[in-house]
Amino acid sequence: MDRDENYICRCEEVTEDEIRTAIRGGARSVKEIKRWTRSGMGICQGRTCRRLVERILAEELGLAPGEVESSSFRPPVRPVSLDSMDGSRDPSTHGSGG
Amino acid sequence: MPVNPDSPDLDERTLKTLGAPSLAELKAAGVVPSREEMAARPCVCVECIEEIPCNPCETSCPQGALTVGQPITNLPVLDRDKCTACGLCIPACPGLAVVIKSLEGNLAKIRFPWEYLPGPAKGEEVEMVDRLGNPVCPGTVVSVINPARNNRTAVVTAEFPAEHVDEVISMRRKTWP
Amino acid sequence: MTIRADTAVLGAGVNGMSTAYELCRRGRSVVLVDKVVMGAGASGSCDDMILLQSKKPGILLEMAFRSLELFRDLQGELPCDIEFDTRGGTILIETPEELAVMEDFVARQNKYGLAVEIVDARRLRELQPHVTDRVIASTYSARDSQVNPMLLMKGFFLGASAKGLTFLRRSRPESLTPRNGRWEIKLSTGETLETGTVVNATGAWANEISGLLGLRFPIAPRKGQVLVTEQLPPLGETNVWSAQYIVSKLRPAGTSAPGAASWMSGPEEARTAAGYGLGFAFTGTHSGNYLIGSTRENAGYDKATDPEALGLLARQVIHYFPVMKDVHFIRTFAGLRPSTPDGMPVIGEVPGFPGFFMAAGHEGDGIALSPITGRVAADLVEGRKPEFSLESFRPERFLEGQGDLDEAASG
Amino acid sequence: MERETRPAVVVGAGPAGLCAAIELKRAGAPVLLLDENSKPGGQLFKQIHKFFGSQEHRAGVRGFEIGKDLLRESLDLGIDVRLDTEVVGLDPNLNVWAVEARKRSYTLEASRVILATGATENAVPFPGWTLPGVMTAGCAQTLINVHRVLPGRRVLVVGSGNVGVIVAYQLLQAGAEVAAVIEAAPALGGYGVHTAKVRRAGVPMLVRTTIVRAEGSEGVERAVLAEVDGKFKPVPGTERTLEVDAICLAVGLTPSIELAALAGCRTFFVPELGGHMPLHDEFMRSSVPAVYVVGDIAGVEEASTAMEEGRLAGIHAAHSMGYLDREEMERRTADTRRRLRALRQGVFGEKRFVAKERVLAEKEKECP
Amino acid sequence: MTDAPELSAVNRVTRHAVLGDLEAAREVRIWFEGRPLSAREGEPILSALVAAGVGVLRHTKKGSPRRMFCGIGRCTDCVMTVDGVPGVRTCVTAVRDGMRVERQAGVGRWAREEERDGA
Repeated sequence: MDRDENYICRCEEVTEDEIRTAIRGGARSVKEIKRWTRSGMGICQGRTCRRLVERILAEELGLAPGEVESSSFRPPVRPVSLDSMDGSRDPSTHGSGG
Repeated sequence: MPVNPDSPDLDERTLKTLGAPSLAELKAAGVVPSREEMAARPCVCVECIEEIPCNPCETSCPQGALTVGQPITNLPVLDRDKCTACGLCIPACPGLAVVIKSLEGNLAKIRFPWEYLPGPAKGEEVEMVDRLGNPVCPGTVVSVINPARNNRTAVVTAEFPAEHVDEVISMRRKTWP
Repeated sequence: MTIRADTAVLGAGVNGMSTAYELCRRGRSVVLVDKVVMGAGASGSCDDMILLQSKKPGILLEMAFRSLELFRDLQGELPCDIEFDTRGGTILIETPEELAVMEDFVARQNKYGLAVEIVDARRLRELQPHVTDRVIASTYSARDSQVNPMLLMKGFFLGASAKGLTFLRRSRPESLTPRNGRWEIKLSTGETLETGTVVNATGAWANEISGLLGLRFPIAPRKGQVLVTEQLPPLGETNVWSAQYIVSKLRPAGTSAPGAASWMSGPEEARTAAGYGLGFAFTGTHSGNYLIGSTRENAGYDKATDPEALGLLARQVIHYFPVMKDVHFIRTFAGLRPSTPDGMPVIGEVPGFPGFFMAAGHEGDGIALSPITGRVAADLVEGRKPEFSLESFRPERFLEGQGDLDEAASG
Repeated sequence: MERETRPAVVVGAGPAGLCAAIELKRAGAPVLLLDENSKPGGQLFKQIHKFFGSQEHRAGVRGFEIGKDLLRESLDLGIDVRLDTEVVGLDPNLNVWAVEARKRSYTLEASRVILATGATENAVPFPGWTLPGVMTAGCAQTLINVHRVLPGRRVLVVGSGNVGVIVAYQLLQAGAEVAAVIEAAPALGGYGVHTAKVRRAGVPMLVRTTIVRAEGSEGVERAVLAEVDGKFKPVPGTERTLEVDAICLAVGLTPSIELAALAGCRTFFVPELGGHMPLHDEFMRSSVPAVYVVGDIAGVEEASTAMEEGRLAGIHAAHSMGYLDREEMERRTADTRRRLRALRQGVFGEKRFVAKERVLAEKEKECP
Repeated sequence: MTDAPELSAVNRVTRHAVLGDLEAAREVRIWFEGRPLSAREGEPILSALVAAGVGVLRHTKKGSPRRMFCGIGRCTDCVMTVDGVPGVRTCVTAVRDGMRVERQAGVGRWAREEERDGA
């Protein structure tokens, strides 16, 4: 490993340079950076790098941290094994109302 | 660490830079007893100089000598006349900020909280440290108590040369053999 | 502020970006507008397959052939890797009935020039070692390919940007007005565009945009839910579909569903699956994530995924590939594919609205057809004859009976 | 009012979630408490120091003991606690998607959802931060205090907030050495009493200092530090090396808002409380009226405030489900709010109080 | 099963001033890269490995070593191949008697059928 390589996304091993390059190339949202660089596309789904990317984006674009649009979220919020998906409803709480 | 008694100025503030308050900072907060007081009786020193929401020292004191009042972010105020130096406030303080110091001739005595293993034993020779963790002088453990009500905060009493009474706050941690 | 350009392309999905890229490449000034960001619609929520086999012989298949050639060029021409790859595709066949249908389908494809063969179970296992024993045969086409839609869009964007593209994000067109032979577009950001031509490439939202002119196109969102797995060691060589899915694609929407598949618990589940328009599309990306799709639902603009549909997709993939049992999925998404009643996109100038072009309604073929869509749309904008006859895609096929057309045009 | 029979589902059995469930059950409302861990208690079981506050906040009691007490209370009340149950999805119609023991996925329909999902630790990236030995402070705390394993022998702690200083103390207690606690800001962040007890154990605390690199082949062997200028950039020529085998990052927490976002709760950026967090009202109701947010998800504070917020939400949810009349709800929440106010005072608390007031005002403005 | 030497629990915190002496727990035997080690019933695989002094749990696609980061199932740094299944979060997966835990390189590999059956 290059000792000066600064990874932002640990899962996909995306470097700070790659993220800054994407922003300078025209990526302007966390979503676009993610798609261009794979930062946040790894198994943790951005749980560690999301904030770091937002910070770099703010820095590059001269925005306050709160002005960077927050990322969107998709389920599941944890990895789920395919085998577990029987899709049933929980019988013990299936109320009549609703 | 020599402290110039004439300059209790705020240049000496170290709580937020080095992690521990300087003697000057503590003196400015009025929590450092004089040598005369320490020679007269054991003195509780509550080295709590930041407003945090906390008052177990007040509720632990059977004499009503420690007052926080409302709001609970007040700094504790000690009434030395009411204090019997019973030491219940030492393990009660969640911040481990209370010690009791006294002077007897050439010897100083300190009671301080201790939450490390291995713990010291009575009669053991230890190294006393100042607030920055620097070794100051040798000391001798006089007693170690840790009754159930302390909830695993032991109270250690140690003796050491009197000239270091202001600097010493605790002892150096020991390691397993 | 007013921005002037030759052309405004509405919609930064893959077809809008391809069109913008092509126009920029030809030296025109282009403003690309999206109400969200790049690829916020179907183009960013889809799999990576360019499956020729799924297409009925006809103009779409011809255009897909041409797209494949263009993808090969784009792979070298665009400023970034687009992960274009030709790994072949297989359609898994489980029953003799499916086999019969597929043999007929494959025969027609071959006649049309798409080389597809039926391979037996043994040969299939060389291509897909982990496939279930229940599969009795499969089709195989060596030309089925893949491309990374995210990188394709990035490539179009970077390529167009190098030629002067202006891109406006988070800008929603609020009005479209013909004025002195040009178009004036007011955006939600307060900006105004003034352009000679407008291309509506807003996919599932194309009807909303055309609505600004009083036009109604029956382009409706059709939801496809997809599971994304963690990165896996490679499973096999090819893209995978199920014959069941092709059979359902061949059948017009709304007709009766097939019986319960072998992995279903019974007819009730078969009805549920049919309600979701459940199909099977399974592909591994360059990074090792596998995409498991898909449903085909009429659910409006709701992009939520639901555990019931995801459960069906999960159980289905385990049925075909038992080794997937212990694999985790890390993400789900749903794309809104822009569908039309006749399964054909809408590409062409809208009569009565000179300079207003449609390039939308590709449903599941958006990525596969994007290079050629960009080409022909650019031809139309430039007033040149496109390399394909766009007869089947003419906008006016959906506009009959909209009597206010002329009125709208003059107003 | 007819009583709601579908359960209130509480996600997260930390201090906030436990208290919410306890108040719901006490009021007689049907409640389900779900937690992804095999033990409830959340972060309380990592907290082995005595808590601050007053007697009514359980001051002087150690965090894990408070956890045990809350557990006992919830068991005595007969609360249905489902452990090893990850809630992986939630929709605006309150369909909860749960996975039990990583083996069985199911959905259930809740009448109220109380999100007590806590916070996620922030990171600070530097070359070498992926090396074995670099971990979050919470990781070290879990290993030491819950699993009784030492993750390093000589440790650098990055960040001097309460979490950093507490983890330094816990490392010492577990028998490790702490090479230093470093802080990029000009002042240490944590309570002075915490820093003082760590400092007197001989741990250097360095302000205006950052880590520029971790070095090592198969794991951390060294950390390279440097002083920073006013813009937090390393000053050339100030580098120095510490021999360490572990580095703990304690650089703040961000509310874990994923489920709230999936449910459609509107969020608001509040730097003092950790970043984007769901808007909520004085009863901890989010912009989706049947969804409540309590504890760190509703702004990063402390276990003591989390417990009070959990109580507020639990009491109000029970009321809204028809199990407490308004008068009783108001009586019970008044006490809770008084205790909460007491905790949000002083140099540390007042800032959070002001920030919380901003959240309430924004909620009022956005969804009256 | 193997003659490989046992890994001993060098990093176990057995005595603690606040938490007290480590309570006895039922012992569970697991195998790390073919070497046996004893774990405490109910604890996660990760803590058993850290207790045994294991420093590297996997290597990434680019070949860099990893151990753990968050320790609570969020970051997934600590994934390993467990009983032939790659990608298992060892910080939130409890040890089981006879469990075989292996480092994985990149995304790991598919276990052969017989390996999986042996689980």
